[in-house]
Amino acid sequence: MENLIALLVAAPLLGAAVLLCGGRRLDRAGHWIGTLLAAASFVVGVVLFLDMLGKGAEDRALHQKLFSWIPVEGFQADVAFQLDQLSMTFVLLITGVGTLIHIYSIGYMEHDERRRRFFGYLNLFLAAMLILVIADNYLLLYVGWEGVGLASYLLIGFWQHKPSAATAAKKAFLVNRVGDMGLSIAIMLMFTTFGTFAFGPVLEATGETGEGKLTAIGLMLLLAACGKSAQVPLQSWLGDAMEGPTPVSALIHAATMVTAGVYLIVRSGAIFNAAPDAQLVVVVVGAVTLLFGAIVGCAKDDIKKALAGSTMSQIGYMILAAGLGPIGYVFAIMHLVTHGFFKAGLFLGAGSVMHGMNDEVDMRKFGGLRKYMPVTFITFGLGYLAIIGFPGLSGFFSKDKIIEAAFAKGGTEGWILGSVALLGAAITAFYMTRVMLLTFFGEKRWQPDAEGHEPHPHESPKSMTIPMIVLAFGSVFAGGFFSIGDRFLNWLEPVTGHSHGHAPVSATTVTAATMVVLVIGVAIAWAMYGRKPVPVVAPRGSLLTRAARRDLLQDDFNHVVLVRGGEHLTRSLVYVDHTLVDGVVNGTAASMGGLSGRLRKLQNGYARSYAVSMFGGTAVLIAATLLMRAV
Amino acid sequence: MNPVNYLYLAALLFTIGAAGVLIRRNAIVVFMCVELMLNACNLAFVTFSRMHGNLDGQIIAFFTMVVAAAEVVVGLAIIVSVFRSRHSASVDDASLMKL
Amino acid sequence: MSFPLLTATAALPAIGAVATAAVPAARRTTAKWLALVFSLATLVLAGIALARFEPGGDRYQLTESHAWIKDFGVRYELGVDGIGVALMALTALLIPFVILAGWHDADPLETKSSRWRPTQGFFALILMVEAMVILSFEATDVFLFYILFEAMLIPMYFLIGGFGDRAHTGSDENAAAQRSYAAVKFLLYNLVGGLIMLAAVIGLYVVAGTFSLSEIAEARANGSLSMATGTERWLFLGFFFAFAVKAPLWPLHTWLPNAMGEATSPVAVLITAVVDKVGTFAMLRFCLQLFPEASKWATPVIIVLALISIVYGALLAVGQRDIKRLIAYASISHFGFIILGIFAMTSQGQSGATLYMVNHGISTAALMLVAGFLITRRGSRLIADYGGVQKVAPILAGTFLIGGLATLSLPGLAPFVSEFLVLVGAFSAYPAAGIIATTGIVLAALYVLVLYQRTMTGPVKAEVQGMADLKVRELAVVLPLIALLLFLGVYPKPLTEIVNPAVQHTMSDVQKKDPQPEVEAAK
Amino acid sequence: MSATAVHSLWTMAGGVTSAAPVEKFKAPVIEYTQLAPVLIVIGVAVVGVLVEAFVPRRARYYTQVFLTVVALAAAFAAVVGLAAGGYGTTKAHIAAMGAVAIDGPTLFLQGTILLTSLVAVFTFAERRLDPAAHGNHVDSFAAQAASVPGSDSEKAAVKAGFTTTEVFPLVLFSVAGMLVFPAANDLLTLFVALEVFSLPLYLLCAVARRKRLMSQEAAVKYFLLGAFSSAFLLFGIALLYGYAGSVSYAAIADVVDGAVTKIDPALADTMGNDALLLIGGAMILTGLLFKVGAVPFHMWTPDVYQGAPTPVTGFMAAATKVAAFGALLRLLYVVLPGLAWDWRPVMWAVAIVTMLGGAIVAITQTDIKRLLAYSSIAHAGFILAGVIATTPDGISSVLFYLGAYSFVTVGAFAVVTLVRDAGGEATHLSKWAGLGRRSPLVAAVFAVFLLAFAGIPLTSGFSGKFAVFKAAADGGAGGLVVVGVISSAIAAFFYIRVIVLMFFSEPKADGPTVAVPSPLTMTTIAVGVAVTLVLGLAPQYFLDLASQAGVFVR
Repeated sequence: MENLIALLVAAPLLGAAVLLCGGRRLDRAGHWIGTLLAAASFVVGVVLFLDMLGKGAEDRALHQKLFSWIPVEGFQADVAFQLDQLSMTFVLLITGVGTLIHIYSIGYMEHDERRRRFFGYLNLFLAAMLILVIADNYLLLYVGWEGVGLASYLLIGFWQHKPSAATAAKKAFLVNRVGDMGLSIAIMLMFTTFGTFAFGPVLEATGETGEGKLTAIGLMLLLAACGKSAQVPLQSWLGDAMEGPTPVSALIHAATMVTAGVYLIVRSGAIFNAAPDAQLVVVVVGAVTLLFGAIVGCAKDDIKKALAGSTMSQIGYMILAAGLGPIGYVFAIMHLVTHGFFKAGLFLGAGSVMHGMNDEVDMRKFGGLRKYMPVTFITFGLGYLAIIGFPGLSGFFSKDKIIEAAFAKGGTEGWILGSVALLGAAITAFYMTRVMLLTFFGEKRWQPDAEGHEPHPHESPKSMTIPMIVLAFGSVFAGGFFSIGDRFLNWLEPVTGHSHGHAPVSATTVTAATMVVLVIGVAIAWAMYGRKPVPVVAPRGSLLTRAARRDLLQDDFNHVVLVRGGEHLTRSLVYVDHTLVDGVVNGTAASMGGLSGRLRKLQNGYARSYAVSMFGGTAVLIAATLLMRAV
Repeated sequence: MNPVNYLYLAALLFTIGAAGVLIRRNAIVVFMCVELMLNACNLAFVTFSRMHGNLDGQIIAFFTMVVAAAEVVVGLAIIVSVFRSRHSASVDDASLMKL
Repeated sequence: MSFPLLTATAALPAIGAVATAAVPAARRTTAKWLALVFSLATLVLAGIALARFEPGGDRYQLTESHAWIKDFGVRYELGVDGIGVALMALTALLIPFVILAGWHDADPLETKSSRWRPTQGFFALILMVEAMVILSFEATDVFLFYILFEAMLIPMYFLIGGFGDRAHTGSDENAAAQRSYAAVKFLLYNLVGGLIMLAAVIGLYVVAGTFSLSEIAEARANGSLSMATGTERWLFLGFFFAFAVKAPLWPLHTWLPNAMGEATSPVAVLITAVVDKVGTFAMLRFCLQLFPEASKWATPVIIVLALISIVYGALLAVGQRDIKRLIAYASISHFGFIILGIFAMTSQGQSGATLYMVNHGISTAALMLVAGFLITRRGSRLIADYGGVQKVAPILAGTFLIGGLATLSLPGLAPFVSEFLVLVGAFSAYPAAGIIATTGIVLAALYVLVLYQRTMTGPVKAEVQGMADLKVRELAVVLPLIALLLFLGVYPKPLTEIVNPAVQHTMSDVQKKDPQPEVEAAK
Repeated sequence: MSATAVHSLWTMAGGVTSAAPVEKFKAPVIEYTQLAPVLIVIGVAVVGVLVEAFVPRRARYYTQVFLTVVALAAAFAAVVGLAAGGYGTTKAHIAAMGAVAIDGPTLFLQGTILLTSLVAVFTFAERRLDPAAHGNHVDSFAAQAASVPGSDSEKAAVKAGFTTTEVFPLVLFSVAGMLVFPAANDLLTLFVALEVFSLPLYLLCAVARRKRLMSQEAAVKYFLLGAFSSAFLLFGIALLYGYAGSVSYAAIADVVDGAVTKIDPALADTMGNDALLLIGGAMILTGLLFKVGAVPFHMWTPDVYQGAPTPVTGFMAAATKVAAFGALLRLLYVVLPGLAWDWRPVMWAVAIVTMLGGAIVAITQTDIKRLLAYSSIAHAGFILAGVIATTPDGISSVLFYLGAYSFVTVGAFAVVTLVRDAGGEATHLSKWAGLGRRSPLVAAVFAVFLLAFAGIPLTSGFSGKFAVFKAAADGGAGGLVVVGVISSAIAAFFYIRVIVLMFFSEPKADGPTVAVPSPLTMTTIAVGVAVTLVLGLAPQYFLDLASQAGVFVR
């Protein structure tokens, strides 16, 4: 069985290699190759999963060492995989949802001449993400981590001819690199502290070092997680990343990329458990992002950007849960999985809408689409219900648990976190309802574009709708399936551990409160967007709205401080390099030339002055000799 | 008379010669000043010779005279040819090459 | 006596240089092929040397030793340790690509008099440089090394000044002036460094009475050689200065952007990927080995300079408008990493630094050569003159991106391995230094991606329209390099196995042990 | 000094020494075989003069060239024979009644001078560079030196095909002086040798075919300043004679070292008077430093190098330096070693200003010959660093350097004769632009010489520089090495500038042409390049030679 693990990665990697190096010959078959290999990986995952189910809870983890990667004195980095329940969960999510997105893309990208390459990149994305989750050490994880960054760069910037896409891709990579810096420092810290960075030895040895070191490692890991999972303060790339084709957004938001941060924190649970200060920072980041994303999501008129804000917010939930420690790990992952279903569904739905609307993304120019694209409407609707936590659907189970766990944190912290989580749920209900209403309900608001093409909304082809239907199933049933009999808890507990907190309020109360805020959120949205016609041009809005439209001014901050500041810095450094560093040398040369020119004048051509120089020289020579003796 | 005085005289003559080289413009005069310096040397040789009581110095003086004569031959040849081309025997005029 | 493999490896390109130079003016193509064949044959020899090298064997292997200049205490002594053989192989590996990439760079623009043979000269000079560089990696005699260190400047100088990049802005005279300025700057910087080293070399002789590394090591071991602290420091500084100019280390770096900017791309590769490695190699080989105490004494300052190089080089790379100068500043940043790794004085750091030298050679070659192909097509070095190349020449853009990604040390490509080792090595000795150096990886991403974005993406510029994609010759240059980057990124073990023992020797020279992990130290 | 203490020479013979038996006058013993090199050269020079008188004009040139070459070659063979006979090492001794030392340095330097001169004479004999005038091949020398430039008589002389074949005997006389100069073992011989080699040089400077005014100016400057300096030298000799009572090196050294304990009380005031010694020593140094062209006695060098006919410049720059340094070495190592504490600091200073001054002023030169002149000044500084070492290594390193340097110099000036335009040699640097494009081979050769001057490894210049710097550092003059290194760096700048000009500048439309020389000049250049490279790559044999030769006899 162990040998199959490598196959998980090998299949999509092979796909990427073949598709990217294959050239135009493969143009016609490329998407099939890519999809098949992604599916193959999924099949391998399922086989491994079934095998795993057949074993006892404690010996389900599989190990496979492929080869010694960087053997240097005192430094052992192996290419070795570890497949335990946590990794397995991710493998299934990644390959499963990933395969669906592949299928969807066949239709979505049909008219793109570079479709082969797109599938190559998708396969690369899967491969990198799989490496990330099945690596058995942090350095190999780092490989996957950066690989994901690369793949996202390539995919976000897939339409490179659009400057905005290229910029967004670059931004995503750069912001991620800041996070990567954190991860690499964390690995270095682990190396100097533990002498290794393999999961097993590091996580077992946490007790042998001081809390300070662990806090430092934890914070660095958090920085890494913030980068990949678009948490405050490294969230700015996520919105721009919508420049990529919609399947890419689905992939990034649901199955890969943003989930990596959650994985990292949950995987490193042992470190965080021993470093409460780091944990506190994690929950704060999670809570802040949760609200941040939700607020941004409320203000966006771009359907994909609204969904992006929602992702940020949902990942905030997961990070929050992960920061709570053993109480929350399982629920963080569970929410991650359910979120994977409904968010993928939502994005694919959004893509389907755009597909039918000439790639229009402004929701104010949609309206009443439920009649034109029923399948999309239903699947999107189910996803919507799932995300707002409609009772019985996936989101309900997973989010509810997180809110409970937040309260269970205890003390003032618990109250604050719990309230934030509740508030987030209300806002989620609001902005998702807004999206739903603006897109599918009300009057049609679309107009001919600049060239006079009137959109003709239509349902998408089968290749696109089928994945959406599958995902909708997941959105509806996954949560329930996981929660009944604590299936998911039991499955993951051997890896992550679990503890039950003592909530100051009962679970029922929390559920009830959640329901209340949900209704409030939906109601407000209905009042604002459902009751009256929506203006096609966005009103100016309040100060908060305007700020939220600009991602709460974070980009402006970045622009002023980092971009402008950086430009000034580099420009002045270029100047310094030219005038100062180089100038010193050129100046020396020039002054030498000047000295030469002056000394040269002594050679005035008059024999008598030469004689004077000789005579003087002799005099000095004599005087010096005598003086030497006198001294 | 104390022979040391001849040394002083020799030094004086040498200095006068050197000063002449530095001051005078006419190449012939400059050259004569050099000859004066050589003769000052001769005087010194002879004086030392007497003080040491050996003949070396006096013999050297003869050599010096011969050398000086040879120098005159060469020197005058050069100076004359320069004079003929430039119609001037001033050493300051010969300053085409400088810097 | 066994076959003098090392001498042969160095002699072959030298013979090739003479042979190439002797080809008649009209037979330009013959000269090119001749040069290529010789460089490939050298590669074969270097490969044999690499194969014969036993990682677990003696420190210096394949040694040769002959009397040379007895009066100066100089012997013709050759021998390679893991570091030397790796760099030797790198040099032998890169030269065929350099030659192939520069295939048309020295074609005469118009038919001049029959005696003017630029093409022959160009390839002969490249081979000459190869011979000298290879020999300098093999020399185990300080004097022999010094001679080569200096002598290689001359062919390099003619390569830079005589064969400029034809893509330039402004008038021809202006370009010629800039070119000769760059060449002179290159030569003067390095010559000054070399002359200061000469003073130290002489001082070393006065102190040690020999130039042979093995004899010096022996004398040091049996106590017959002991340097006064002050003397050792002065000598160290003399050596280090020369190597720091060559490497180049901030603030002695300003010759590199000029030289790389004005030279043709293959020559720029020769400078940064091959010749400059001699500087960092020599730090490891000579500074640490000859002056261990002084090396430790100077470490803090050098580390700071290396960190400045890393950050400063990267920031300046961001601010460049010229593609080749950008790559040059990136190289300065990378040399900062190498020097950081060397002077961190940990196994990881030094292994990393050695690997870095090899990997940087390959990655810069890939990036710079593709950049050269790009520049040749458009005739401009300015970033602003490009845009949307990806659309018209996707393979060119793709290979350029891979070169760029290697430059920013993406995992999976070779430079990552070395950069991470350097970072870990530096961090375990000097945590602050490790952290500051880590910012380099963000800045690297910035300058690479900005470069890629501005040249390759966006709407297609009119001048770029119709640009041809890479041709077979160019692909033959780029693809093997990329393959190598991938291979060494995934499986660097063959290289680390060769390098590790050499690093351990160096570590014991400076009597340094790796800092123990905290957990083990506590036990 | 009391009156009785002063003896008349006449009374001395009969008075003081009357008790002792009258010494018999011994006939001087002259070791003719050991002086053979000098004698051959002088003898042939005299024959050369006779040739001028008796051989028909048409045959003179060939006869003179033949005689000169044969003389120099034979003299060199004699030197080799002497060296093989062990006169450089085991049989080294003082010959010719104490006038001449036959030892290692003497033979080495004589060999160097003879070879350099031989090679340089080829450029004297070169007659293919200038276009033929009235059907006659012409060389670098005036048709008739006595005729006024531009006058009718000059034109007539040119038309008649006159040539100044006197240059060959002059060279031989000069060479003879140079051969004696480093061998001189007493101050008188030193002085006479100096004059013997200088006077012909003054004349040689004056006989250029082109740019005659400059040539004459060079001669007059050289002559006046040379005479001035030899006056200093002579006065210094007088003072030393006064100090020691003898002009023999050995005798003076004995007094300096205090080996002479019995000092006639009557002479106590002069003999052993340190002021006389120090002043005299300094003045002799002046004379010698003038010849080697050390700052501040260097100012004649650029003007004379520029004005003199280029073959003469090459010969003078190489051979004079060898001879003068030889004499300087002997003086400092044999006569004044006991005074090392006094002269070393002074020489330090001289060496430093010479190295730096030469290098710095050279930066802004625009004439290739002046540039090389300043370069020679800087090199004099480097050699002085070796001189100052005061170790056996110092001697041999200086010997080696001189050998290496002289061939580079002769070669470099030979190349200068090739680059010509309508006005003769095109020595202005701007005219050298693009030479590398037009005549790659000539430019490459000149570049080799320049690199050797700059001391780039694998050339003889580097070996030499390394040798003297090593000796200096070993001899405790590390500071000089550092200054030397710095000035090498400065010097590199202007050598490189010339290379840049030749190779990287576009040729000018009205640029000079490179004349195709006869095998004579080609030989000169080829030998120069060969020696430069051989001494750069495999100097060991010559270093051995130099270190074997590096012992002075006393």
